[in-house]
Amino acid sequence: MNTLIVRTAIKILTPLFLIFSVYLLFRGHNEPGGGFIGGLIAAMPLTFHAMIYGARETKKMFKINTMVLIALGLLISASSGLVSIFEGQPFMSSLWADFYLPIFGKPGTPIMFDIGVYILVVGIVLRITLNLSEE
Amino acid sequence: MNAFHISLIVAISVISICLIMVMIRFFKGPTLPDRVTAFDLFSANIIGITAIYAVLTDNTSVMDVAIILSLISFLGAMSFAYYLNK
Amino acid sequence: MMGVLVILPLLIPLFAAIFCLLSWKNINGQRMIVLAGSFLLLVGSAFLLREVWLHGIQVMQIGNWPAPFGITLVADLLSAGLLLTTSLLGIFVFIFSIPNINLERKEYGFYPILMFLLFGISGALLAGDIFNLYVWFEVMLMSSFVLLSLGGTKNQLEGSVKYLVINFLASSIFLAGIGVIYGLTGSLNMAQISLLLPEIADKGLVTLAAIFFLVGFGIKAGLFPLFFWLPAAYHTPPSAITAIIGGLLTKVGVYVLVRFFTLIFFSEVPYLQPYLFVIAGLTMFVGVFGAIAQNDFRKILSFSIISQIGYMIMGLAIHTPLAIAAVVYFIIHNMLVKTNLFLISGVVYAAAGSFKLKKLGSIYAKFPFIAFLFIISAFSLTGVPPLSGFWAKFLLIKAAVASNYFIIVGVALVVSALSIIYITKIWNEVFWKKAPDGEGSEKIFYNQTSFLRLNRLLILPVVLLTIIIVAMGFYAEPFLDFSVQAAEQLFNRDNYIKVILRK
Amino acid sequence: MKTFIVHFLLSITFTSLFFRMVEVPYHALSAALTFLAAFFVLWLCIFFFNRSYFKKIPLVVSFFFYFLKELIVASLKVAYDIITPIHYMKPGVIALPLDANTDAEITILANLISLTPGTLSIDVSEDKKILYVHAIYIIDGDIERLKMEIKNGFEKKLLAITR
Amino acid sequence: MESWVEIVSAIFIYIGVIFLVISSVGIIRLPDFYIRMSAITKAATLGIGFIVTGITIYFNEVVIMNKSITIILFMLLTSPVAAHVIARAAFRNRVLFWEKTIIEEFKPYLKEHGAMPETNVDKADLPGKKQ
Amino acid sequence: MLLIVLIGYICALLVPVIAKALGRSHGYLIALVPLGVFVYLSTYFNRIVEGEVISRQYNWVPSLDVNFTFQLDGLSLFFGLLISFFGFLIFVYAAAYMKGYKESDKFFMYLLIFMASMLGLVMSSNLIALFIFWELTSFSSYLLIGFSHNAKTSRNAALQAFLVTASGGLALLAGFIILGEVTQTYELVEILSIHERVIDHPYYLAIVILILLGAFTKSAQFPFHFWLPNAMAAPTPVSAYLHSATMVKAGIYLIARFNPTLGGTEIWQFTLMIAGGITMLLGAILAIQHTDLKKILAYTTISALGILVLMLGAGTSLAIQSAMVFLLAHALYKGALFLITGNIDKQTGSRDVLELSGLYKFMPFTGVAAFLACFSMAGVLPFFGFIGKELIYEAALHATVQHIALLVAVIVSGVAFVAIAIEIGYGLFIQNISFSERNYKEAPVAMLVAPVTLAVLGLVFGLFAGVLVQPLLTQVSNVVGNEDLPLELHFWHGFNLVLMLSLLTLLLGTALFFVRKGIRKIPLHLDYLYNHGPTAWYDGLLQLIKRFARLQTSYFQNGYLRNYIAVIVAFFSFMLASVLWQFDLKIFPVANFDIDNVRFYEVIILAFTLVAVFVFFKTRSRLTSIVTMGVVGYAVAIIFIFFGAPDVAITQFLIETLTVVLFVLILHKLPPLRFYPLKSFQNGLYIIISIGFGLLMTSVLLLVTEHPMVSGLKAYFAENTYILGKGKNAVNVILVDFRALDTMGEISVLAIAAIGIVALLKLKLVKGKMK
Amino acid sequence: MDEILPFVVGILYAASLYLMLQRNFVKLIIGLIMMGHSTNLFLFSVSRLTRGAPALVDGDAEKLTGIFADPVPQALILTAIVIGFGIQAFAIVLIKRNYDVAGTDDMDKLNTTDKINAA
Repeated sequence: MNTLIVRTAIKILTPLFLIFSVYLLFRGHNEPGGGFIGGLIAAMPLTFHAMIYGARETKKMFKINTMVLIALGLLISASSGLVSIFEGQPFMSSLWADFYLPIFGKPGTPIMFDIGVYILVVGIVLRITLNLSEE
Repeated sequence: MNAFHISLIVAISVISICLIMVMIRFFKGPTLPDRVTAFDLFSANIIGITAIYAVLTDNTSVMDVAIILSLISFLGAMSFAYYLNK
Repeated sequence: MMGVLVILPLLIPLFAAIFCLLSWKNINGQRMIVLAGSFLLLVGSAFLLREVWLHGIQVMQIGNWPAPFGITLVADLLSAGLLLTTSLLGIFVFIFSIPNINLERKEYGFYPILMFLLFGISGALLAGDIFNLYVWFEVMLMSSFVLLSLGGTKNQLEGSVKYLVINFLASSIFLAGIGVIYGLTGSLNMAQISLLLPEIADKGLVTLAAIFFLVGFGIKAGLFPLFFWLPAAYHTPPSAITAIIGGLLTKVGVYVLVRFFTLIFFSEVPYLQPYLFVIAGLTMFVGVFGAIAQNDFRKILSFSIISQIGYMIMGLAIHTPLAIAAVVYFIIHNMLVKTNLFLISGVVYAAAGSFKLKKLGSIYAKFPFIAFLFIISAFSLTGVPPLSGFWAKFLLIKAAVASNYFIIVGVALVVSALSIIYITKIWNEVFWKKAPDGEGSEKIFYNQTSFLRLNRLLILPVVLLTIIIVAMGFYAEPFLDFSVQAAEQLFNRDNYIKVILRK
Repeated sequence: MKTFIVHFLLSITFTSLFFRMVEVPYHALSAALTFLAAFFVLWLCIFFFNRSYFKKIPLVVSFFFYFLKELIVASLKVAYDIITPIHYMKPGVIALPLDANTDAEITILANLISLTPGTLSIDVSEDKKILYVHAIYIIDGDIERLKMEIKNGFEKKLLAITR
Repeated sequence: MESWVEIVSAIFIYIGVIFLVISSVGIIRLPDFYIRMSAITKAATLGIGFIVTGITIYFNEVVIMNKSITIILFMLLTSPVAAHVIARAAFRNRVLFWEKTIIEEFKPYLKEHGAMPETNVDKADLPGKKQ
Repeated sequence: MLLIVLIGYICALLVPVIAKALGRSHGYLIALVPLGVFVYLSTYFNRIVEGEVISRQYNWVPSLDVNFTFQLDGLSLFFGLLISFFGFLIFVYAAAYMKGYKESDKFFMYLLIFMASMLGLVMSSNLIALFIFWELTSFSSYLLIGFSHNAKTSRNAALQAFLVTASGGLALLAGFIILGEVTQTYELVEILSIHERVIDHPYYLAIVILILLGAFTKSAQFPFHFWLPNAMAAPTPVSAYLHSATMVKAGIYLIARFNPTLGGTEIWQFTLMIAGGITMLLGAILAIQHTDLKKILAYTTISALGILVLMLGAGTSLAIQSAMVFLLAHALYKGALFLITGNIDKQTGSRDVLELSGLYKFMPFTGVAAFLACFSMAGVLPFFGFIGKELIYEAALHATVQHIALLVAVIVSGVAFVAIAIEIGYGLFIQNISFSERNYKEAPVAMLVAPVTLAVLGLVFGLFAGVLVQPLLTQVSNVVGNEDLPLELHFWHGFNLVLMLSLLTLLLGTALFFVRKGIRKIPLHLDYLYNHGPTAWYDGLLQLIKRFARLQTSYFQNGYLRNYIAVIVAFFSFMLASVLWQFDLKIFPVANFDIDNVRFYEVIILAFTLVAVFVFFKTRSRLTSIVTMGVVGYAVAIIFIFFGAPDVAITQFLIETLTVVLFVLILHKLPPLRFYPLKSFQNGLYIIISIGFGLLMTSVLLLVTEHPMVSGLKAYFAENTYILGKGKNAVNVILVDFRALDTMGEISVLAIAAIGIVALLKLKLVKGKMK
Repeated sequence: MDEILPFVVGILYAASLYLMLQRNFVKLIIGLIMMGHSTNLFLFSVSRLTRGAPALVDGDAEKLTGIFADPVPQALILTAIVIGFGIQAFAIVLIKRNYDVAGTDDMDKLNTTDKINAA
């Protein structure tokens, strides 16, 4: 497994996957994709990175603390619902900004929610696979 | 439904028949790498089906499935290889 | 801030869990967070109950989407009452867990998962949407899987496998049931479904759907031919975990059965009634016989859960407001008592170092206070008056007699009598019997005072729970009144639908 | 090479954004023009800093077409063999001595070889000197000829680009 | 056929399909694993490339073009790596070469890695046999 | 009035505190509680005797009509006085008796609880409240019988007594509830006023049987008598208090209390008479057979209880009066005798009549008390026992039915009583069969007060029956008989048939005493009866329950997960099938099968899935299974693509790949896929269950899709996905906006799973400790 | 297709159940996963199938019109798949740990805790 070709390939592929996953995340609201799918795509190369280079190496390289990722993801998702409570509306009512950002689209709490999902999924998949490949 | 669509349906059907052939290899084996290869080809065929299906239904969003499939189909092979090396 | 109280029981444990995850390495910090969280949860659910009591059913439309389209959270008397009970148990079990759960387990996330469990239970109690209910159930189950297997001892793992597989099966059936309901009505909102289902001409289809839910939740509740996972798993983890899982989860299953068969499958009950009666009777019998056969403190209690579930199903089968009131009272009583008994088993373990009846003994002589605590809960369980169990059984039997179901009354009474056997078995073997010599004896504290002083946090929740149980028996009127009101609210379907759908 | 890929991707992104944001009716020709324009601008940026880049573009293009030709020819060869009942193939494993020495070069070369039907790079030796290639058509068992073909074809052209 | 776009795209798609068919037939017919590996998966890649190109021509939209390029790019990047990895894993697991294969140059390497396959085909399932 | 009941409980809770403060002699202080109650109750004496009925109602659970309704009439006061007075004496006695015991504070606690419950029982006139006190007496007696909890026999006896009485109690509860449903009230007074309606009601029989079951178990009537002798494992004060004077009389009280309401019918009378008669004779016979003093007394108690039931069953006012008089007489002498037994036991360490003799020399005061009690028991002239017996004979003579048989039966038991009285009075204390040099001491004063008082009272009441006892007992029998009849008690009625019968009884009894050794041998043959009697039934039943429990538990809870799954699914399939059958649903509605609607490639994909499924069963390689699993997952994903669900398909692909990765990461640590064979029968069964399950799911699916569906949700989301949800992908908008809470839960599940998986992998405790 | 898919679902259910009834750990897990697939397909087809038209709003339109697949069951299935994945992942690791501890992959060996006189 640990051959030169694979190692080099995974180095090239990892950023590609990551970029692509972010792209999937942001366009999820309008076309197939979304936080969950994006998160999985982002976690996949890191998983293989860990399988090839070893989990320790991967953690060091990408500076990942999976637990923080999980907590952060949950926090962002849950907080996106809280925003509307402070506005006096029921939990998780969607609030949208009145301007567009390029690529990003229209910012709003559902997008924030999706970002939370993305981060969380990355955290979860990595937490599972990194620990498994450490075994 | 015009001739183009019919030809597309024929194309999908042909690829489906390819799937059957892949399945035969999958059945026969005899070794595990053979099966993994079959699996690889299987996903390639699925990408093909998906892509043609996008044209058939005039629906571009199905293409996204093909993209992601093309991205991840090799991961299966990678993980099996990982296993075989262990 | 309309109805923000409804969401609080969800948000508080969720955020507590998140903060616990953020302070992953800091066990003391986690403890403070959970303490605050469970206390806030208690306060929040108390206020929610007050609100529901004063102003009727409380509704929150998540995301401000109108009722049948978005997700609805509903708090009626039943769910608010159970929520309060849950949060009460949550804080007690938390206190108990401080000394009971060892540090290693805490380092691997006991606290956040406890919070997630409460999160799931709160959600399941408040859900007004069948798919949402499924999600909460999964949150609850996943947490319980983790809690059960936390620590990874051989028994735990073995129990967890059975627990997981069978509950996954249950979830699958439940999910398929959701599919059937959606396929029939095109809706997921309970109120809407309750409105649409009677319009379906083919009653057989609706009954089919009802079967999916009956079996799906029957597994989770532990009905007769579906309970096997329960005794296989509940006796394996540490006591605090057994207490919270054993005390709560099956009752949530029963809660959902009650909710479904009063709200959605109201008109299917006559058809299912004979089945329900048979199931109820057999559940009681099998449970009580199982408990009699076992030789382990917690296994006996696990089987007795099944037996008690039988009573609740009996009430469901009778299906009159009085019977449902009995079920409501029974659920609350059983949650408290069963949790307390499991906690006491943990105290006994702390004192004598075993759960095996053979290895235990002399607790009565050495720790009369523990014995006193036990006997109140235990005999409350068997229904010795005027403790809380008596009122539950009394109401049930009264309801059954009022509807002329005499056979099930007979069964219930015989099972009640039989339940004395297993409770006295524990009492005889653990408390009265002279302790056998030999192994495990090094753990025994010879002095009650020193034991109590060293294990204050173990005893405190048990004492408080016992006080509540005693109060529930001696001061039963408000509880009974509450149950009756809750049952009436459950039977007043039109009001429920009106409040939710705003029609 | 790296810069080229980055520029290529950037240009594509720009093209797609351009057509999405600006309400211009899409046409293949205009898309190609936009792409080229974007590429040109990027290239202009780099032009003043690195001259070899400019020279390499024709190399890259020709390499691309060479590769395509190889791909199709080999494919047809294999296809013919598959469809006809008799196997004409003469498989074997060859040890290809490498001139390429960076990881990226070796990887790209190996992948290109793998991508061509009929050849498959199995492994690189530990010292990165030898690439083992499994080939189907070793004509008359002449291993050296095949080696030379690969070395003069893929490797040479590739190294011309990367160095 | 309404327009030349449809005709052209259909042609491309069919070329692609034919490549897929060839590889599928090949996976059944070819004698050993390595040959299949070298011959087949690449043909599939090519086939998909053609199909996707045909689709791009049909839709004639930039979005689709992007998607097609992405697919082709990903295929080009991933499939050789996969093929390499599987092949390497295969000989390490003593999947045998076809009897006519010339492996003279490979033998020292195989010996070095303790994976010296015989030349006739063994039908046994690998992992099962390994233990 | 609530206070009278409550004070017992309150004091019970205070006992441990008092015990700590006072040390060993706390028993005397506690004895003040019953004394106080006695004094307080006595203040009502005059009012009650005049026929007044005092009642108080304290609301408890008014919504269920369960309240503390206390009613003090003749019957209640009689029992109340009895209980409190005995309580006082017993407490004093026990204070001395229990000195050596470690847990004496608990003893007093339980005893107080018992006393309070008993008081509550006799004073409640609300059925449910009465039941509650009823069960509390059972409960406290359980704790008291098992007081010497280290001994297995005493634990078993406690369980037996509790099981029998509590089961009876449950029957009683059912009876009460049915009665309550019939009359729509739980207030005895109100029930009494409409008792005709009860008697005519179809449920009358059930009510009578259930209530009598309760009473019989408590009062140790045949066939539930067996627990009483075993309960003698309790300390002697308990036996004296509970098992002779008070608790066992609770059943009698219940029958007496319900006599006006339910009585007067043939069912009522015959049930009581038959049960009472058998119990009486059985008790008498068994009493002679035994040599353990406490057992003897227990059996005579049973016999006496039989007489009481019999008399209550006879139903004439005379019979009722006689029963009440005898009840008092019996309580006095039996209490005394039990306490005397306790003294003997304590001082000599033995209770066997064959071993003991000539005790008068050592324990004169005990002896005197014993003589007095025995005279009363034997029914010798001026003693109160005599009056009781006289009345019984008279009642039997004047009974409406079967008076000859009644009379004979009563006389037989009377004879046995005489014999036993002589046995105790003469055999133990005077007859001197010296086995060895013995030196016993007289019991301490505190232990003498109670027996002597009781024994003397037996004499005093006999002498001054008309003055001391008559007024209250008149009221009592009036309450029970529900009519006003004067009761006249004299010890001298003149020479009449009854006196003759009494004399005859005495003579026969004396004769029996002399031939008792011979008779003791005879009942050995009764062992057969005993071994196969109710005791054996109880033991057998308990064993059967235990064995059955083990059997069924190891059958159902057999540890095999596959069996669990099979049973669960079989049950589910059965329920589905029964619904399909009952509602006559067509299982495969394929009438409008539209072949045009099927695409070739779709069929191939599906066929593909099935082929993959069958690879599972064929393969022996774990990796092949995993690959196949991937194939199935991909095929399912293609179906999602075909039917317009790209998001789902993508997710499915990704999850499938991830699952494969997970599998692969741990798979190499698992052994190769071994095939564990199943028994062919089991295998066949599993195949049938699986296929049945599959078929049923298919038919459900077909049935449901046959049904037309209009989804309001679909239309709404079509409208609003973009306008309100600001997104074009409806699925994603639903996930993150319309139903975001689901997603919230879903990601929580994932987070929990991740934590759990890591904990599983990393945390490996062995038996709760880190290895 | 509406007529064929139910049979496939049924066969998948039957197969997954039969796998779960086997004694081997791995088969049990695969059975679990297949049961998840079956349920998802059940949910998918019970809410009616629509060929080839995802619930996506077209470029300029504001509403979904014409024939399109019901997005609700899709959302439900997505959630169910993810939850199922969580449980399956946990199950896989659980089984592995069980193998570590028990030293066997035979489900029948995991019956000690249910024994009445378990150690």
